[in-house]
Formats: sequence, structure tokens, C-alpha cells
Amino acid sequence: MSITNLLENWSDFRHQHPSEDRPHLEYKWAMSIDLDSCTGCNACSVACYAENNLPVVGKEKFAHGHSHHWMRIERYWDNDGREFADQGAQFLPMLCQHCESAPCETVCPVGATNHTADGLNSQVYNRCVGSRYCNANCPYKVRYFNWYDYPTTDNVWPAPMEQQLNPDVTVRGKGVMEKCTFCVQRLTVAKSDARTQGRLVLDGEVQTACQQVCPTGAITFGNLVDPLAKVGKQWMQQQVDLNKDKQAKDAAEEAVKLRGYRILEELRTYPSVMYLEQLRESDI
Amino acid sequence: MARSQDKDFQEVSAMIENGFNRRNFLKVLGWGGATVALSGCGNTSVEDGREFVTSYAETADYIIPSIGTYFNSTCAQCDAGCGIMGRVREGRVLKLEGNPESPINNGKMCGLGQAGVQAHYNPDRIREPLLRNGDRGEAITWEKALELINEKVGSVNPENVAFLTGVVSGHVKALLNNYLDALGSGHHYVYEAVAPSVVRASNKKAYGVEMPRLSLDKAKVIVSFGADFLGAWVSPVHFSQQYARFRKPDNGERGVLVQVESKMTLTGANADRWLAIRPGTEGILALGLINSLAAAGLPVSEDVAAAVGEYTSDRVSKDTGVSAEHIGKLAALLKERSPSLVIAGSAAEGYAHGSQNAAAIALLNQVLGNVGQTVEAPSSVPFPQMAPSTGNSFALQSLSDDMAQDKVKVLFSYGANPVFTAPAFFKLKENLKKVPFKVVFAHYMDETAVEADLVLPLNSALEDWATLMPEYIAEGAQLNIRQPLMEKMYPGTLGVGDILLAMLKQRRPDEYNDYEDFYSYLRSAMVSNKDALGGADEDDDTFWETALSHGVVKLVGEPVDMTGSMSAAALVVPAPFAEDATYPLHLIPAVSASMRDGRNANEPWLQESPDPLTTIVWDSWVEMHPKTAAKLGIVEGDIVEVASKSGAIKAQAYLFPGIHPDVVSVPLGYGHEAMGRYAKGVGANAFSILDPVFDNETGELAMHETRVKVTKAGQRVIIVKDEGPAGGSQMGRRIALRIPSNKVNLSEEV
Amino acid sequence: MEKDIREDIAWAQINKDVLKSLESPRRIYWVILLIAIAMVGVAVGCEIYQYQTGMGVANKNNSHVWSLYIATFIFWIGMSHSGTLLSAILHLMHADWRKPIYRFAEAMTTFSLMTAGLFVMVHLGRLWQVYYVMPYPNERWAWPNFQSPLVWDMFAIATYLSSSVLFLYVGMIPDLAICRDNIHAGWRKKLYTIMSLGWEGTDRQWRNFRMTYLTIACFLIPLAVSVHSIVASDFAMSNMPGWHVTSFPPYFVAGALYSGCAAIITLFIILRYVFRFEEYMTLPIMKKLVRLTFAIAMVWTYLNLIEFASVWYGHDQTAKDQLIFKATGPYAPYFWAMIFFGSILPLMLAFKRFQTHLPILFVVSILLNVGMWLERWMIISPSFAHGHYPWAWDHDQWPSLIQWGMVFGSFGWFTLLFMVFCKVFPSVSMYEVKEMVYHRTLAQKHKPAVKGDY
Amino acid sequence: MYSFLRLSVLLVGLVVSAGSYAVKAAQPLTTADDLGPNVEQPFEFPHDRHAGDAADGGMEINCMYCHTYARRSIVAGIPPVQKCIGCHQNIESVREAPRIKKLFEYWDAKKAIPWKKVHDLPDFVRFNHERHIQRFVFAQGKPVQEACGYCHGDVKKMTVARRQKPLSMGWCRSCHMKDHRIDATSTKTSQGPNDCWQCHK
Repeated sequence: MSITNLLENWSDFRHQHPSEDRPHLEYKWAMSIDLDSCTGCNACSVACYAENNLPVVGKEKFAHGHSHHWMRIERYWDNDGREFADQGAQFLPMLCQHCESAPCETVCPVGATNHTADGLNSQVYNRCVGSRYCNANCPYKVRYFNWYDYPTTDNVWPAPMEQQLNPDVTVRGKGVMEKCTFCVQRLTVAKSDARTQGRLVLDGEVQTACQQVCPTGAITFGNLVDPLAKVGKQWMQQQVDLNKDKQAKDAAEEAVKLRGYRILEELRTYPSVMYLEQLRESDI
Repeated sequence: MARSQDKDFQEVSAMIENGFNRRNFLKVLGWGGATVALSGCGNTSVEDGREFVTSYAETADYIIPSIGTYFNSTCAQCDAGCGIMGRVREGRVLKLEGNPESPINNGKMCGLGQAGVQAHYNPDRIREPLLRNGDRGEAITWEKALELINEKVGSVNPENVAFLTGVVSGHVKALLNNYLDALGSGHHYVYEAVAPSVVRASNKKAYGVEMPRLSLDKAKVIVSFGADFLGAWVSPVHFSQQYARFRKPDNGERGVLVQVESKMTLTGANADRWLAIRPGTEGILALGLINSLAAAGLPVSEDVAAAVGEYTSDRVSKDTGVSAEHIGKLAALLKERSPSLVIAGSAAEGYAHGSQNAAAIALLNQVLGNVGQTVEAPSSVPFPQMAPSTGNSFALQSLSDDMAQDKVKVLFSYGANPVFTAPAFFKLKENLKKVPFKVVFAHYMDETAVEADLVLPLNSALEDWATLMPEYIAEGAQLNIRQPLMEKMYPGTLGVGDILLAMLKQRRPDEYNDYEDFYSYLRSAMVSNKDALGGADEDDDTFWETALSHGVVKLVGEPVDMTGSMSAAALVVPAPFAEDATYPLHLIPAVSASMRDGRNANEPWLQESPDPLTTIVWDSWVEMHPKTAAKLGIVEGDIVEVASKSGAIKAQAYLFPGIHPDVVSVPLGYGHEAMGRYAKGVGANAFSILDPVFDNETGELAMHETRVKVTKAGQRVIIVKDEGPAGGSQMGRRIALRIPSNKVNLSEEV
Repeated sequence: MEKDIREDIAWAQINKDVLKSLESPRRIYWVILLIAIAMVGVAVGCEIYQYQTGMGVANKNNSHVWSLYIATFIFWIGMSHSGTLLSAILHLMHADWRKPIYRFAEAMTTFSLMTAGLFVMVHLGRLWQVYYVMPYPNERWAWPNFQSPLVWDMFAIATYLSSSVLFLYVGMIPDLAICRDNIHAGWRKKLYTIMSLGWEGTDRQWRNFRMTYLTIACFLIPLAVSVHSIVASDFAMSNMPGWHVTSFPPYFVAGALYSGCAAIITLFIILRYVFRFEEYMTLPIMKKLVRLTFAIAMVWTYLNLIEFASVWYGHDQTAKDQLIFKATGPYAPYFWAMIFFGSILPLMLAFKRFQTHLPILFVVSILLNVGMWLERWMIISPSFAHGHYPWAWDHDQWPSLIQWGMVFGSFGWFTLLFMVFCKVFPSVSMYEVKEMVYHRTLAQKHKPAVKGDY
Repeated sequence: MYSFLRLSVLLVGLVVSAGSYAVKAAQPLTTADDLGPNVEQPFEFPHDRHAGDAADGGMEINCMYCHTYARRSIVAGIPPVQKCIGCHQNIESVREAPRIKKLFEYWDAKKAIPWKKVHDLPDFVRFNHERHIQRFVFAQGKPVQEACGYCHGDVKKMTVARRQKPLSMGWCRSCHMKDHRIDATSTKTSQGPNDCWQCHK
């Protein structure tokens, strides 16, 4: 393409965030995770391995921090000083937050990670050159790098295991960055079918792998633009605004009885994942 | 996804209309000209004429290349019997989802179930029958194998033929029983390494049924004595869904979960209050609660009042280590919020006085009036001959004794891996040597298969035909169907049903010869009973195909009556354990959600999915309380030796605020010496060091009764875990937040 | 006052001395050359292994994705600044003492840039796709992301490299002509003939030459500053705690000049010995050089303190935690080593007795650069080890031998290029040294000789 | 003496020419017929006989009669042997032709014919036939052969299909950046999507 073309479409090469500047028209995929329902059972994580062709790196590489769990369950204790963690643990499913103003996007030298019109934070494997700047700039550290060539030299899918691989998802070779995609392969199918039928994707029509498997239904996923979508209602009810880095309710004098929050919001990343605080009974 | 599901269901029903034969279907879906290519970043340009197009000789309308078709079956990863839905594309299973029509899991699944595909595609599966030749197996044909079995079985007294199996149900069980009848041998030992068998017994006593329905969602308070119902207990996926409703009911009154145990389980980690109790004193606490409830004015019968009279909260608190304050709070909570639910789990039952513990806890349920409210009668099973025969460790013990006395000449083993799961004191390996002919039905060359004389390779659960009945009946009774989701990977494997059928043909040719294979047997068996199976007004094909496409047949049975025969007077709970100078600590063998008894250890996803509480992967560990560790001068990563009277294992130490200081805990399922590349040599086998202590009523192995001493073995390693150097701390950053439940109004939430 | 160089050297003598350096250096030269080649061999081996196996062998991980490569990259970029300082800035300031030594300083600039460039490559996970970073019209219709500081880096370094090569070359033309005229046969003759572009030393040529040289010099100075500012913005633009500090660009530039000067001292001493340049690289010059270094060292220290202070008194608790972690955590020894080598050690240079004591200066100057290298490493590794997200912290990540091998080799690579250069081209600017002598002799005529002049 | 001048002129010339060439080279190759390799197939299927114009002795069969998945799946697919036989068992005239013989051999053996892919995109690309067919044939009402032909070239004039278009990313985008009428009648237009994830998986 010619230089003039580049100049004409200059604004396309710049990300305009958050979506206030350039609202999402048809879709804005978002998620909410209820930490009070989450039991930390790891089902979502394994489902992600199954759906997205994540390599099992083995003990030694795991020890070097080369693990590939796009959906990782973090476990926190807050028994400050007490002998036992007698209010249990705090489990936190951490995945790519698909920030509306993603720090990773602006720094990628080759534009391998971009914001889609649906408000996803896309990662194009075959464009990635592996500078790892995106990971350096990701406050959540949810980007995972292919430190070795897992499909071939590392042979993490010894025959016939490779037959389980999902044909809709690229198997990543060495030297590329990868991360949670909100199961974009499922979204694409749903969208294309809806388009064929001349409508938009309905709420509940498409599920991410983690959402689908979650035994307690802690994960809600859907289209924030769709007024009927449960996820949208949740965000609304919890008064969490996608485009704010400080929510009005937090500024309010008396504590509002709401438990929706976004992690490291103050960094102005405008995440698309809302968490609902874990609850603990005060009478016992 | 949901959409293509519908689409595929339409197509499946289309398939039903033209009475499409299942095995044709498999052939159609079969490889055809399709080649499975590893798509990667390698091929970066347009390359023509290298790969093949997916092409078929014949096909069905509902098969569209690149669009997944979904077929229902039943999970085989544990015995809960969840319904699964396999995504099939270009002739291969890609992923398992939950079957929305199964009342057990309603479309949900656990990580363990997800890994089912790795059991199916596992590179270490056995591919043809192996006959022992010296210390190695040589491949033989099925004809030869079956002939050998026929001859061996024929040559011995039927009394000396024994079957050792895991839980069996459905038509496989029927065939098995028929075979035993045909032989005239009654020796069917059903063995479960990890099972709530003591609780079953005491439930039988207290409620008249082994497995009552527990309605977590109806309870306002749940007090669980070490029942890990969210992780590994009975039917975790079902309970997890109920748990979600229990936590967030429509009226917004969030249920309260109190977990009482000595080692924190996944369920404990989700409790509002986790009470570290001195091991074995669960019963005492239960009685203490009854006492303080009575004191608080809850009406209790005379004998009960008498039985619990001496359990004042001071004494109970002294015995159990649970503070009087918490006992008071808990009693108050139970009194004001009804109905509640009290569950006795493996932690309570795992002692010599496990039955008493369980009984005391059951009594608490009765006193609270939960029976009939949250502890409900399950539906009866119309076909008792297909109802699951549940197992226990007592069975293995008696088998082991029989073998020791040369009472067993031919042994069949299926669905169990006793050589791995039996404690060392069983001397199972030695006793097995006394059995002249051992036949093992196996997927892998596991520890038991290695000992066998003849190894029969089984189909994976995704290639196999079967019907199953879950032990825990969620709603109405149901018959789960297991059907192949794709062509067999290896021609050399057979389904257990086919093998049994073949063996039956040897015994009762006239009855069984007209069944070509297990499929045809199953089909005719089902179709002939279709009236009872709710297909009265359908023709055979429709009924059959409908059943297959749903993956589960709902049965009509009326609730059984729950009349307990338990007297509080007879109830005695012993005083807490005395100190033991040489073996000061209690060993709790932990059952983890993904490893269970170790049967799935060769599935890499499970090895790499971190243990929820410790986040450790690819190894076993010794959990201990920081205080204990400090006393022994142990720090995280020290390799420690855990020694009991019956043996010792070495593992890495992990310091953990969720365990009683008198207790160390080692997860089960690790430490395989065989089985496959992912399981072998990973961690240590905690089964092996269990002490020979048994429940004094049921004779079950008392899993939690082992006393151990822990000593540093010298080296120190860096534990391989997901948790970083910050440990479980958030370093004051707002990451995972928690607030008191009275601060929010759940009823307003979406 | 003492002179920078003796002024009674005949011009012919100057030619002779310098040209000698092209023929017969001391034997030590060859030893150095061999060692350098061996070191490069190590690096090449490491790179091949890493290329085949994947970045994993460098032992970085998912929360700690950068390490020595980037640190050393910054180090070499920094190195390159001193050349510009001496040849361009001091040129504009008419600081004559620079004349005998600016040539090799410039060569240093060029070669350290070449070394730095390699590290960008080595760092990439998919080296074979590196051309994606360059904006050229392609069949993919895809452009690099012009927002990314890495792309700016690419531009900045490319520009800086090309212009400093040009500067070096243009500055050499008259000398190349001299070489051409004094060598009678062989490939060198051809080389110099071509490269001297038919220089005849006519007035017109001198006028054009002066003008060109001056222009490039003026062009080069802002460039040099911008380059390291851009490198600094790789960090300042990121949201890593402790990185997004506005003082980073000047801080980086100061650090660059600092390490550069230190490196010049080192090479000064080596060349002086290896090529017998005692006559030209004299102690008075060294004294000035050392004082300059000292001044810059103090500037750097100041900026360093500013950075710490702004974090310490700022509101960014995360950044503060990280500073504490640097000073107390597993990286503390290196952190304090950096403070010592970078800020305490240079105080020695304030003392006259050390300013001309070559052996000590040699050691010190190397230690200063060790300090500066540590500084770069302390910017990278501790930050990654202790970022925003505690769960992903990673305190015991340690660079693998592969990384160390690559860093080690880079010094060999630099030395190799540099030594070859000095053997092939005059590393002392003959015509400018002549000017020095010339000025002096003019001065003689007009004013009576001051006592102690000779 | 003017060597400086000469040199600079030379350099400038080089740069300019190189640059202009690059720009030219990067223009989309929509029209270029850079034929892909001849792909060896089990037997030569004559597209021209089946799909060609009646004038040239073709039967003008609709592409989607055989490549039936194109409108409902991301792949166009190859018909099962079943389908070929469906017609050919009633066509006696060519029954003995070698290719038809071969066809029936496969059929009798109930074996799938191992056709090779002729348009094989890289593994990380997700081209969706359904969307394009729905958009251009059903919505915009383009003739099928034109719609398919845009990427597959003039198949109805080939025997064994052979790649004619570059199928490079720039080539795809050259079309995605054009304005296409959203249906047969209206003048409203829309462009192809520009998200990486529309085509990259």
C-alpha cells in the first residue's frame, strides 16, 4: 500500500480508547466473575487448555515460569497474624482483561496486538516478532510467551495426542506471545451465523470455554452493548462504568452496597472484566 | 457454540428420522481422506497441493466439514456419572462439554472430566492383548486370549475364580453377574480405594438409605465435617451447582458454610468459617453442638439429651481445640437458621471410631430436624440388577486374605489398580504372586497390569458402549448411556462389555451367541425394556436413537422411605487420641479434586493444573502448619521423610495456614511406579504408608488413623508451584477483595 | 601551563608516527585480536543454540521477559555517545585537546552502535521476522505500529548509526589522502585511493570540507541526545512501576556520556601503549579527559538521586515498594555495587595524583563501566521481578549462561571491530594534530616565550 | 574535483529508484494471473465440462451444486463420491471413459477420493466461504461463478483447478477496502472487516 494510503488512514493506526471516543456499535464483549461463587476448582483452567491448544510444559519448565495457563487461578490468604486461614482462601481467576485502553497494544512494534471493533484485545500470532514488550507493559502479567517450540522439538503432543488439538485455533510455534482470546473462535462462528440470519448474536448464544464449564456459574460473558445481556445488566447494577477509571460509587460518601470492581483500575487500563467481591458471613 | 449445538441436535434428530445406524455413522465420521495436520506458525505462505481435502465416499446431511457435531455420552473420569457432550469434527473428538440434559451436572463439568480426552488420546494406552512371557508381555490375538481364559477358568473350581472390580453398574454389571452365575462363583469383590463407605453404613443406620439426597440449595447453614463436596466427594459437580444456589438464592439470603476439619479441603477454603479441629474429635463436637442446642432451648428427646449431657462446651472445646466461642456461635446459627444441613465426610469417617463419628453427626442432623428437609429420600431404582454396586477397602482386604490362603486360582481385575492403592501392609503384591492366572482389563500398563499374566486392553470411555447408573441419585433415577464418539483408535482394543459377552458365550452359548457384539446386546436389552424406560409409545429405532441422542434415560421410581434405626443411647464417642511420643503427628492422606485415587495420573492436564490450595504441580508434598514446621526446624522446600509404623515416604514440605498443628497431609494419587510417561515417578505414594487400623464397625480401613513422625531428609528444593515469592499475599494492592456479607444485598443483584 | 602535546614535532614526524600505527603495532595487538575473536565465537555459539531451541534457554519467564540483552543494549547505546561528545560538541567549543583522541572516540561510537544493534536482534523471539519492524511497502499491506517506542528506537538507531559513520568517514578524508600518498602499493593503496575521493587539499576542497564537517557535527549533537532519550522512553512510556519517570531521558543521556567517557579513558590507555602514541595521547590530555569524566559522573549521580527522590516522595506506592526491593531484595548487592562504582568511586578522579596515574585510571575506568552496566541491569531485572502484580512476582530469576555468554561476546565483537579499524585507518587525526602544532608555532612568533614553555 | 557532487547525485538516484520500485511492487496484484503449481490429483476432474458455458460444451452446473458446503461452512468442501455417482450412474454415454471408470472403482471400494487442496491458505488464516457467499451471492446477488471466480479464477475454463490469484494478505485487503453494495438494489455500500481477528486465528 502506498504512503498516501498510510497517511489517509492514519487514525486507523492509532488506538482511540476508551470506547467513549469511538463507541462499539454492535458488540463489546465483556465478562464478570463472581468471586463469591468461584470455588477455585480449576475446571475453567483445564477447559481453556482443551479449547485453546495450550501446551503442557512439564515440571522443569513450569519451575522456570514458562507455564501457559491463560486462565490461572490465584489463591490468596488474608489470615493476617491469625493462626489459621479460618475464613478460607480467596480464589481469583485471572485472565486477559481485554482492556479498552490496553497498555500492551500501544507498545507492540509490529502491531501484532490490536483492539478489535468488538472491544477484544487481539493477538495475531504470525505477526508477532517476540519483542515481549507487550508482556513487559501488562500490569496483570496475563500474556504468555512461547519460550520453546512446543509442537515440534518439544513434542508436547506426542501422537496421537495431537488429534485433540482444536483446528479453529492456531498451534503456536516458538517465539510468539499468546494470551486469552475470550474464545474468539467461538465468537467468530456465532457472529457469522447471526450475520447470515441477519441479526446480532443473542445473549447466551455464545459461551467461552471457561464460562461453559464453570460448575457454579461464577463466570458471566456477553455483549455489553446488548441491553438484554446479563453481563451488561450486572455491570449496570454494580455501577461499574467501562469508561471510567474511578467509579462514582467509590467516591460516594457512605459505602454503597455493591461489590463490583475491576482490578488495577487506577492504571487506566479500562478492563473488560468485572469481578464481584467475595463475601464472608459476619455472624460466625 | 450454543447455536451449532442446536443445529447439531436438529441434525441428530434428522439422523434419527432416517434411522441412521450408529456404526455407519462412525464409519462416515471416520478418517475418510482427512489428514490431521498440526496447524502452526510454521506454514506462513500459501502452499497448494500438500494437504488433503476432507472427503468422504458417503456422508450424512448433518456432517459438514469444519462444523462440530455434538454427541452425548457419560464421563468415566470418576464414578459420579456426569453426562458429557463430545464435540466431534472430521471424525475425531476435540473437546468434552457437559450434557445439559443430565440432571447430575446440567451441562457443567469439572477439570477432571475435561481431561477425559487425554485418557482417550493417551500415547501410553495398551493397544493389543499381552500375555506374560517371563517378565515381559508379548502381543497375542483376542481369539488366543479368550481361549486361554476359557481354558484356565474351565480348569479350576469355580469357587477359586474371583472378580475384582471398581464400581460397576448398568448392563456391564448385569453381564458380569450373569458370568459369575454361569460359573457358579460368588466371588465379586468391589473395591474403591477412596470411598465414603463408613458414611454409607451409618447413613443406612440413621436414614435407612446409603446415599440420601443432600439438598444443599435448600439449606441456610451447612456444617460439613470434612466433606469435600466441592472438590472430590461423591458428586462434586452436582454439589457445586447446588452450592452456587445455596450461596446466592433468589431471596438473597446467602447460605453460611462452616467447615470442620483438620486439613483444609477445597470446600474448607470456601467456608465462611473454617474450624481446625483436633483429628478424630468430630463426633465429640457434633454431640457438643447438640448439647448446646438443647441448652439453647432446641427440643431434643430424653435419650438424646442424656447421651449428650456430659458434652459441655468447655469440655468439647478442650477436646476438639475448637474455641467455646465458636461452638456457641455455631449453635446459635444452627438454631436460628433452619433448615440446615450437616454432612459427615471422609475426615470424620476415617478413624477407628469413624462409625461413631458419623453416627453422632447424623444424630445432629436429626436433632436439627433436617431429615426430610435437606436430607431427602432418593428415588428407588427400577432395575436393581443394574444399580451400582459400590465398593470399599474391606473387599480388597478379604480378597487379599483369600489369595494369601491360595483360595484364588483365577483372578480378573477391572476398573481398579489395587497394587497401587493398597497400603503396604496388605502385602498385596506377594499375595497376587500366589494366584496362578491373573487377568487384568486395563487402559495402561499400571502397577496391577504389570503383575498380570494376561492384560486385556480396553476401549477408552470415548470409544465404548455401556450403560451406567450413578450411585448418588441427583433427581429421579437415571440410566446414563456411554456411546462411542469416534472410531476406535486401535483395532486391538475391546470394550469391557464385549469381553464379558465373549466370555459368557463360552459359558452360555445358547443364550448369548445370537448377539453379534455388546452393542447389539445392549440395544436389544434396552429396546426390549423400552416400556419401563419411558419409550412405550415409540418404535424401537426411535426409542433407541432418542436415548442415544439424549445420552441419558430418565427412570421413574418412587422415593424410598427413610426410617432410621439408630438409638442415641447406644452412641459412644471415644475421648481424643492420646499423645504418641514416637509418632507425634497424624497423617491425613488428602484426596485432591484432580488426582483422586491416582487413576487419572497419566493425564498431563491434571498434572499441570495446580493444586487449588498449594498451587503445586507435578509432584506430591507434605502440608504442615508453620508452627509445626518451626518446631521441627523445617522450611518450605525441605525434603522431609514421613515415617509411620508401616513405612516411610519422602516429599517436599509445604507450609500452610489451613492445617491443624498436630497434622501433616500428603495428597493421594501420586507416586506411580508404572502407568505411563506422565504419571511414572511423579511424587510419592501416600497409600503405601497407611497403618493397619480399621473402623471398628464396618472393618473399613481407617484412612486418617495413621500416626507419623516427620524428619528432615537433608536436601532442599525449590517447590514447583504457580504461587510467586509473594506467597498468598496481595501486598496491600486491591486484587482479590472480600467484604462481610451483611454489607451487600444479594437480592438486588442480577 | 603545560601543553597538550609537544609543539616542536615536525609535520612529517606526525605522518610518520601515525602511519607507523598502520604497519607495526606491538605484539600485544595480535593477542588482543585473537582473544576478541574467541569471545565472538562464544557469542555466536550461544546465539545459534538459542535460535534453534527458543528463547527459553536464556532463562527468562512470563513475568520477567526482558533481561541482560536489553540491559546490555542500553549499555552499548550509551557507550556510543562519548564519540559524539568529543568530536562534535568539543569541536564546536574549539577545545583543541580533543584533536588527538576524537578519531578513535568516533570509531567507538560507530562500533558500539553496531554492537547495540545486534542485541535488539538477539532479543527477538522470532529473529527471522525482524523485517516486520521496518516500515516498507509490502504485499501484506501492513505497517509497523508507529506508536511503539521500539519502532522509534529502530529509526533513531539507524539514523544515528548512518550519520555517525558518515561523520567518521568525512572527518578522515584528508588523512586518507595522506595515507594514499605515503603508501606505494597493495590493497591499502587502492582502498585509500578510492576512499579519499580524489582529495588534493586545494583551498576549495578545504572550504567545502570544513563546511560539511561542521554541518554534520551540528546535526549529530541533537541526534545523539534524542537517541538515548528515545531509548529511555522505551521505559518511561511503559507503566512498569519505577520506569515511568519523566527524568529518565536526561538520566539516560548523562549515564551514556558517563560510560562513554570512562570507555574512552580505557581505550586511550590501550591505544597509547599498543600503537606507541605516547607523543600524542599525552598525560595533559588525559588529565582533561578525567576531569570531564568526573564532572559527568557527578551529574549522573545527581540525576540518580533525583530519580530516587521523586519515587520516594511521590505517591506511587508500587514504585516505592520496588525501590525498597531493589535496595534490600536479592538484587541489593548489585544495586549497591552500582551506587559504589557509579557515584563513590569516581570521587577518586578529583585527586590530581590519580588523574595521570595510568594503571589506576585503567582499572577505575573499567570499574566505572561495570557500574554503568549494573545500572542498566538494575533498571531491567528488579523492575520485572517486582512489578504491579504480586502473584506474578519472580525474585529468583537468574540469567542463564547463554545470556552471559552473549554479553561477554559482545565485548569481543566490539574490540574486534575497533582493533581492526585502528590497524587499517589512522586512529589519530593527523591533519588536526598538525593544526595544534601549527597554532602553537604561530603563537611563538607573536608573544615572548613564557618561562617553562618547553 | 567534483567527486563530492558525483557521489551525491549517484546516491540520490539510487535511493529514488529503489523507493519507487518498492512502492510499485507493493500495489495489490488483483489482476495478476500468477498461476499456482499444477496439483497432481487422483484423476483429472474436468471443471470445464461440468461448469463451463454451454457454448464451449460445458453444462453450466452451479459451483455450489457440488461444493455444497460453501454457503454454510467456512470450507467449500469436496462432494462425497456418492454425489458424483448420483448423476453418473445414469449417464451411460461416458460410462466407459477412463476417468469415470476410476471414479466407479473408488465407489465400488467405498473409498473416499484423496483430493489435494488447491487453494491452501496458511494455517493461521481463517477464510470463511459461508460469509463471502452469503454476502455476495445471496445478499448482493452476484452470479455464483463471478463471486467464486474472484478468488478461484476462471475455474470453468480449467480441467483440474489451479490457483490463479495470489491470495496474499495485501490482495485480500485490496478487496476488503473496496466499497461493496450491501444488496442487489440499494446504493448503500459497506467494506470488508479490517480486524486482524476476522481472518487470523
